[in-house]
Amino acid sequence: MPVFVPKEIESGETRVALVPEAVKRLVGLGAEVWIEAGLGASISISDRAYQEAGGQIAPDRQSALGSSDVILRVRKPPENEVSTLKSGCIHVSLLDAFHERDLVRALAAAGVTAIGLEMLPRITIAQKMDVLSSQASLAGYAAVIAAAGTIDRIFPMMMTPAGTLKPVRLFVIGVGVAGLQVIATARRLGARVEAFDTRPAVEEQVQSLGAKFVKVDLGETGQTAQGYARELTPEQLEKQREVMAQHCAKADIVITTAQVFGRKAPLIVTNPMVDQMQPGSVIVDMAVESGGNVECSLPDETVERNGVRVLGLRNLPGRVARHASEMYSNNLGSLLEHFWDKESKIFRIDLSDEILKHCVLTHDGKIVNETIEKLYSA
Amino acid sequence: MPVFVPKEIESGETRVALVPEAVKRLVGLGAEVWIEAGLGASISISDRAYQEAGGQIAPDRQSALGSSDVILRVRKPPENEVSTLKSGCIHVSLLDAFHERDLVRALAAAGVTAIGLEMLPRITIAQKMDVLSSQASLAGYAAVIAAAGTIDRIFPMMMTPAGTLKPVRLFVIGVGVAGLQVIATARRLGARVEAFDTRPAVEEQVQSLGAKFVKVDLGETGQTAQGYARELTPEQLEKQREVMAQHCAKADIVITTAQVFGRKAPLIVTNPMVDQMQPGSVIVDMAVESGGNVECSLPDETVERNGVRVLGLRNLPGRVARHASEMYSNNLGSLLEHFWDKESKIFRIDLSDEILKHCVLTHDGKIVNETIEKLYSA
Amino acid sequence: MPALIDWSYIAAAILFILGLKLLGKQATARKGNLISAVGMLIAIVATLLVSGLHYQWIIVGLVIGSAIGAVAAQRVQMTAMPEMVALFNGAGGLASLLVGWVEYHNHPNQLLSAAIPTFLAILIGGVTLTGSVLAYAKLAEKVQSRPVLFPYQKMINAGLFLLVLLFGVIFCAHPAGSYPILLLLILLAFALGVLTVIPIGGADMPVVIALLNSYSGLAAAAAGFIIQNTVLIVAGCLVGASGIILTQIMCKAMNRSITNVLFAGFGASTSSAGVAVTGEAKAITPESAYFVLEAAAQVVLVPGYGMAVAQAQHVLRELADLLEANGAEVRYAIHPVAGRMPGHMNVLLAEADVPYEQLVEMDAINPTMATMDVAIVIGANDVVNPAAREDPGSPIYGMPIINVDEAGTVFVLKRSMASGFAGIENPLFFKANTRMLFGDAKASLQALVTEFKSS
Amino acid sequence: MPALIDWSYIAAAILFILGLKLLGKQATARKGNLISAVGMLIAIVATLLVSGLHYQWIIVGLVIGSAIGAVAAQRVQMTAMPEMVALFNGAGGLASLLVGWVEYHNHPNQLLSAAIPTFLAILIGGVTLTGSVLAYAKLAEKVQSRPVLFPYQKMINAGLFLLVLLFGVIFCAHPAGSYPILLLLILLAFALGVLTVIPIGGADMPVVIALLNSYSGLAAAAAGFIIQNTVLIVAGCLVGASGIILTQIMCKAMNRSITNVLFAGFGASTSSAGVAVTGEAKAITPESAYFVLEAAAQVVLVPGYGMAVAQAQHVLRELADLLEANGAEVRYAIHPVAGRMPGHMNVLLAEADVPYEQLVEMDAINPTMATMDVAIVIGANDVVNPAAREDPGSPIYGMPIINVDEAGTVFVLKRSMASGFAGIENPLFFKANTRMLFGDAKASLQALVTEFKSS
Amino acid sequence: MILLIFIFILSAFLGFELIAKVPSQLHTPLMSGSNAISGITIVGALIAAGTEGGPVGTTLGVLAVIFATVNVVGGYLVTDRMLAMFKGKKK
Amino acid sequence: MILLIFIFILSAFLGFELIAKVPSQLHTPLMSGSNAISGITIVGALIAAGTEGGPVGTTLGVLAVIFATVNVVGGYLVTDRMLAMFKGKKK
Ligand SMILES: NC(=O)c1ccc[n+]([C@@H]2O[C@H](COP(=O)([O-])OP(=O)(O)OC[C@H]3O[C@@H](n4cnc5c(N)ncnc54)[C@H](OP(=O)(O)O)[C@@H]3O)[C@@H](O)[C@H]2O)c1
Ligand SMILES: NC(=O)c1ccc[n+]([C@@H]2O[C@H](COP(=O)([O-])OP(=O)(O)OC[C@H]3O[C@@H](n4cnc5c(N)ncnc54)[C@H](OP(=O)(O)O)[C@@H]3O)[C@@H](O)[C@H]2O)c1
Ligand SMILES: NC(=O)c1ccc[n+]([C@@H]2O[C@H](COP(=O)([O-])OP(=O)(O)OC[C@H]3O[C@@H](n4cnc5c(N)ncnc54)[C@H](O)[C@@H]3O)[C@@H](O)[C@H]2O)c1
Ligand SMILES: NC(=O)c1ccc[n+]([C@@H]2O[C@H](COP(=O)([O-])OP(=O)(O)OC[C@H]3O[C@@H](n4cnc5c(N)ncnc54)[C@H](O)[C@@H]3O)[C@@H](O)[C@H]2O)c1
Repeated sequence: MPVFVPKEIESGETRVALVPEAVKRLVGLGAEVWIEAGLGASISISDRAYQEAGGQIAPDRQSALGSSDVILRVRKPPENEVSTLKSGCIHVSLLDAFHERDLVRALAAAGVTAIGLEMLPRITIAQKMDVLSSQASLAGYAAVIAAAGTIDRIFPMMMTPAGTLKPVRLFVIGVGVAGLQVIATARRLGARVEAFDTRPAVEEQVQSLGAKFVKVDLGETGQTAQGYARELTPEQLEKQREVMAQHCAKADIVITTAQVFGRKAPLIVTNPMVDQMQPGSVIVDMAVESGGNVECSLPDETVERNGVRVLGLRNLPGRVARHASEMYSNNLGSLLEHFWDKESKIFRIDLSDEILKHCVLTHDGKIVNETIEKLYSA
Repeated sequence: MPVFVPKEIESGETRVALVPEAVKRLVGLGAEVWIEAGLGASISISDRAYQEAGGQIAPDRQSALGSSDVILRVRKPPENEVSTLKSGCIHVSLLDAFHERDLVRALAAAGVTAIGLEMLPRITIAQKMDVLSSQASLAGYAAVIAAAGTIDRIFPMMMTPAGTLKPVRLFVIGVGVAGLQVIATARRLGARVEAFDTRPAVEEQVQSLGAKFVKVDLGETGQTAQGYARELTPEQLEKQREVMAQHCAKADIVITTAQVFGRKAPLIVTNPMVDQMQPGSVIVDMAVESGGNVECSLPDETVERNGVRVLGLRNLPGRVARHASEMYSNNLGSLLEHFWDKESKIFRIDLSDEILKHCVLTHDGKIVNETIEKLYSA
Repeated sequence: MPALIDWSYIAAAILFILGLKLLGKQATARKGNLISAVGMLIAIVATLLVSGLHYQWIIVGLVIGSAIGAVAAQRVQMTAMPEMVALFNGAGGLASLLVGWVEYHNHPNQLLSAAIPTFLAILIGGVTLTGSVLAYAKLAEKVQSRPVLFPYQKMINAGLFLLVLLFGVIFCAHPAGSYPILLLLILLAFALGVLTVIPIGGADMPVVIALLNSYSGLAAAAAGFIIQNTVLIVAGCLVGASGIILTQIMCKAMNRSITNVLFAGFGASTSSAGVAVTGEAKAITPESAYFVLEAAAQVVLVPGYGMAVAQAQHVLRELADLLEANGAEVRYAIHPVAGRMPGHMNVLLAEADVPYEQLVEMDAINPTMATMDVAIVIGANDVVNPAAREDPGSPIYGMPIINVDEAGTVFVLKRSMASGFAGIENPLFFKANTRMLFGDAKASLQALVTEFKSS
Repeated sequence: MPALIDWSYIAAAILFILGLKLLGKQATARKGNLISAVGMLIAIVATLLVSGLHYQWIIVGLVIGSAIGAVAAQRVQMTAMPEMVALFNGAGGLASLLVGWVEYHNHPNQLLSAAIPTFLAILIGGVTLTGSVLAYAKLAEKVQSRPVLFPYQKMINAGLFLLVLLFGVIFCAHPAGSYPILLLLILLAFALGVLTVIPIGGADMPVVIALLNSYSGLAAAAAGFIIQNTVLIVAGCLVGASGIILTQIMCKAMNRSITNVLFAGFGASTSSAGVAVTGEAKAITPESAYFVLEAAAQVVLVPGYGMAVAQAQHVLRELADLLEANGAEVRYAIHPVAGRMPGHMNVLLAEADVPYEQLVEMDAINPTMATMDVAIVIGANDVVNPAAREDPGSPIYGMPIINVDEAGTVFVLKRSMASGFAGIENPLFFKANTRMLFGDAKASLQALVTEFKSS
Repeated sequence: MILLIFIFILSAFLGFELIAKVPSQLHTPLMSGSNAISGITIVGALIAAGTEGGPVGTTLGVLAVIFATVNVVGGYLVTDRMLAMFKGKKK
Repeated sequence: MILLIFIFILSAFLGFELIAKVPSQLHTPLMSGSNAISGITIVGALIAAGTEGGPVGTTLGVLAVIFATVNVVGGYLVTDRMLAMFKGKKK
């Protein structure tokens, strides 16, 4: 069952779907692994290293795409490559199924079994395959490092002969996996950290990292069975902004990570809120890719407003591409291993499985995921 | 006694010699403080803030330079401004006296009392004025943040469902004030840190921050009465490089800070040493301004060699300009206060004073600093 | 002369007290033993000054006894020390019995105040003798060391004991004519000693010896009452009391109660069945947990989300340091999904400055788990849930966990029996080798630390 | 009946022992007092059963005494407790003296074994009486509380003591004809009590009272020997021994030695001079330091480079937590140049997770320094060197320092008398209120922590 | 006699062992409580007062009883008051 | 008699107080050391053996001395050996 890993072609993507250690693991399972030449270049890994791990260099991308049973990559396939794929093959990647309707339909039409990794259920047993978690965690770290590189202050408190430097105040809005890592990293560097989230369970988690939770009484908020946040009503959001404004005004750095699964990210930090902040402050909008939590943020740009620099960083995990790739490929390895049939040496698709039920989007020419099915047909 | 603070004109200099709090302090001493309009722009401080602190906006730079008794700035004055200065005025800044012979001679000729802050003695009582210390400390922090922003890994160890990420290995060469802060910051972020210095006293200091000291038997090394390192003999340097090579090859990040007071920085990391390092690693050469510890480093450029990125960062404190300016101006404030004559409200120059003896370079038309005198006339 | 003897006895008693005190501390133990030996010498010499003694037989006895004792003490293997102590202890018990016997033999017309101690010296001395000898035999594997059980055992023992009491009362009431009863009592005491020790397993023998040691002290004290000798009473009673405390301490170190040791044999059939008990979770106090930890050589610490919630990382580190100072090897086993974000445990342990070298991955620790004396689970739950291994119906079935249940003893530090993130029951809490240390993890760890510090 | 009395005495003694044990712990102290009171009641009732007593006078005495005691105990202000205890103690001493006297009066023809305790009861009882009353007066400021000194004081006291001994020997040799000597001895004892307490200052009175309390116990024990009464001996001796220990503990809490307290008055002229002593630095043990810290309400911690070298930040944090748990307010005072790089202390204390709120800058702590009970200097040297303030010739003259020397007591934790970075001598080490705790800072702090934990 | 000395010595050891580390707030109550115990001399006083011994003997005896009773009653009550205060403070 | 009981009780308290927390390595030596002390019954044995009491009495007495001596001599020596071993290990 040939497995093929093409190079990422989306611009700015530095991550790699499979590192040599994971190749070795798959080969150990009995898979035949092909990679596109130069796959690891962006993280300084040579083709040689892949070969030593048991991989083979595909002579040419197109034919490899067309002849492999399993395709692994980070980003969604370009639509023009879908037709190249072998019917019945399994395609594993992030897909952004909620928005990429045409792509998903095309995959279904091509008879591809498309697994959208963002749809993996957030349950304990699936955590080892959970790329959203692993990448979000690194993104949180990278966001703090980016903020530290941008702001004109140092994070920790210092009492020195040249006066006492006050520690940076950092405010985190939205504390999922990424937000938690933001807190951890900023606290390590010595910042004073406050954080807010709409899900009540988060308060304890924030405190478990030694930061302060900002309490806002928004009425009923809650979370889904998967642990995702529910969308707020417009009134709730208004109320939230009011409180956020005060905390942003006091903060030197604001990092936003708020997301609602399957929807546009909520707009939390409005322009007037930015105008109330101290000049010289920094905002990092980690949700910029899915619509942005900050009104004035732009993807991959640093916007300056009222002396406040607003970083709209896409692909934060790509900034620590080496570790991000390692984690991503470990997740893929675990996924394949979990559903690997040792006898027949194939990846077995069982749509009644708790995990596959959620993340297999298309199979046998149909869109098989209920949520997506309903969304598209609505 | 009018004190004037001109804007920095050297390109890339974001620091400011005096922040409003320090203006207040000087005004409190009875000084009259003038600033150039827009002085604080680079650190988001308005002229208004200076005025509220008791400062006055000078109508025009040239005339203010010509009429003030004390001039405070960060960088050395451009030679063309020396002639503008009032004879007998006191000019306080970093001067780089060891190399700027023409400038120092010009200052002497102009009858300026020039204080070179880099010449301040490293004694306990002078620490509050010691800008080298305060700026080096911030530089150390900034170097680590820059390295963290460049390398494609995260610093800390993480045991996650997507595998265990190994902590970054960081090797520090030269552990003065900056090197110590490098260690502290990197350890905070979770790196494994090793460090080396030629001065034996440093071993204990490195361990006092929880890092590992690399021992090399170089024979007699020692330090000056001021605590500075002595220059190594060529044989010693060769021996040092040998050991450094091994540790660099194991490291993910190398940060060099080695300096010898009054001389070119020692060349420690040669090109073959870089070639032995892992692709993807990062080197920060903090000594790039004074000649560089790394053979291939270039000021303000990122050189890539064998997949290793070499950052030659000038003006690292300028990356945290706000805090750097605060510290710098606190240092200046302490200096002025220390020698301030409360009755006559003037800055009293007493060349027999232990501190002034070292840092006053020119006075009454002559070069008065012994070391510099000897150096120039040799 | 009598005054000198009395003062010597006082001096001997003081030396015993000091010796015992010093024996309880590592640094001074040897000195303590020496001091108590000097006390003994003084007591012996003083006794020899008692007027009217015939020395010839005394000397014969002393020489023979010394020779046997010295040779035995020199010859014995280091590993066989406890057996040896048991034998010596038996000898002491026998001596007390004989003293009681001789006194009765020489003055059968005793007062009640002599008859009662005579009865006690013979009873306790006899039990000590046979009990100790049997303990020796079990330890040395001269007889099978497994608990020996037979039908109606409990009733037979109780009956025997009542019988002893009955004859005791008769004897005390009319000592003068009761020589046969005395002899009978000796035999009954022997039987009682055998019967009480026989159902106890070899592993519990050290505790039994400590208890018998306490008995032999009491027998000596009883002998002291017969001959109205203070130093005998003081020394015997000191040993009796400190022996009981020591027995308790040793029980706790084995995580057993004393009744558990003494009557475990009777329940042996139940616990040998080996079926996983799903019954009640067993709680433990920090004090008892301390005694177990104090004796552990391999300890693994398994932190989870509860450690983070309690912010217990610093105290945990402190406990680990104390365990290491106490000679144990300590590792932190980190489950990849412990906590609520990737690397949650790493962040916190790094904050507490735990060296990276002590962190061990799940896959590395699991194969060695069976060699761990104690696993301490600090606010972890799902990541140590054996249902993942054992119960195919569990939602986490198949997830690798840290197999703490394979360690000798497991302490689980959490606040209640509540479930963790996955919301499922944890059979670990009900396993036979698991003890729950309820309470906030930080407070519980602090309590353990305090126990260590105050020792 | 006599048997009942004896057994009651045994019960009373047991209750006293238990009561005393419980009194030493916060949680059980009140219960302990109650238990010991029950013991007392039993002892009194048992004594009343002694056959042949005439009750009429006894009852009069009991009623009057109870009334006085009860009223005094109810009326006294909370703040005047120690004075009251002193008076009660004096009453106890007087009672023992009287018991001795009565016994002698009724049976002047005593044996040596009664004469010696009679002498001791009278001597100790008398000293206790006048000493306690004087202590009361000093505390209540009825007389001046300053040490009273006069020429040849030491010699006079010694002479008086010798005289007492001499008369004591004469009395014991021939008790029968020595009634006048007995009366003389009473007077001499009174004088001795006054003279020993008079040179001691008011601030040391609590220690003196504790010591006199121990004495009154011994007097009671002596009375017990006269009338051959066990419970008197046991209770009296318990009080005597525990009182001595308590006296020592209290001395340590005041950072004084007991000889220092008792003979300080004699040296008072020296220490009142107030000149900075440049003599020897005084070392202190962790145990003694513990007693001072335990009683401190305001503590400031001053870390320096030595803390970094020793990597003692975690233990320091631990000690701070313990101090806070003990009710003290704790702050870390950070000198800007402490350590070897800017912010050195911040980095390390942050590593130990010390909250930013507890860090205080030099300028903020200095004005409050005089209100600090204890300043602990952890491996700092230059930054606490008063030469910067006092000695214009010093190379660091004019540098602001943390003025720890203004705190009540200063503990300096370092390994030796070596100088710091600036290479200059530190007069702080020689100040009267400074104590050096020598050794690696981590080890020293650990020792302090251990002391706290084991309390 | 020798037995009494024995008892004395054992009591002394016990006294030393019983008081180890006492928190400083308990110093005064403990002193006061053990002072009350030292009022045990009342036992001697009772016997002295109850035994026939002429007017002087009886007078001295009664005085002994009075003072000893003051010590006992006052001592226990004062100690209890102090300790009660601690309890109150804690809450 | 009552005095002896008093002594007995005081000793019991003292015994309880003396042994608080003992490190587990000392359990066996402490047991062994206190076992040696319980050999104090030798005092009784000596008296029994030295008193005239006919052949039976003397025989029993001598046996008592022998066993008690075994306990004392063996006990102290074994304890010392154990404790010496700890010392050695530490270094
Ligand atoms: N690592 C990740 O990235 C991540 C992210 C999201 C979810 N998760 C999930 O989180 C779980 C992690 O497992 P886990 O074993 O670490 O935690 P867990 O299964 O959630 O259990 C934590 C336990 O800690 C106890 N606890 C809470 N506060 C405590 C306190 N103050 N003192 C003492 N005990 C306390 C709770 O019991 P009491 O209430 O009885 O005290 C609880 O049972 C897994 O199911 C994992 O899938 C992990
Ligand atoms: N902060 C900065 O940026 C900086 C930079 C360079 C120099 N300095 C200078 O460094 C000094 C700092 O003052 P400081 O008071 O912090 O330190 P210090 O004056 O250097 O004194 C440190 C003291 O710590 C003791 N010590 C060392 N190791 C120890 C250990 N393991 N355990 C216990 N004690 C230990 C040493 O005494 P023993 O040997 O007797 O133990 C020494 O006297 C100032 O003079 C300052 O000017 C500061
Ligand atoms: N069981 C598992 O194995 C597992 C694994 C990973 C994550 N999870 C859980 O899944 C959940 C989602 O994590 P995620 O990081 O993917 O979330 P996410 O990226 O979807 O959202 C980020 C955060 O934004 C918050 N948010 C939404 N609207 C907001 C608003 N208006 N204001 C402020 N905050 C807002 C959400 O509550 C969430 O915490 C978390 O609870 C996490 O613990 C579970
Ligand atoms: N007393 C004070 O108040 C005070 C204040 C600040 C600094 N100081 C002391 O001054 C000294 C100099 O500090 P700095 O940071 O300005 O030094 P620096 O910038 O001159 O040099 C940086 C480091 O490079 C090291 N170095 C030189 N040659 C080297 C080589 N070949 N290999 C490796 N390392 C080499 C030096 O030893 C030094 O530690 C330090 O000892 C510091 O403690 C004292």
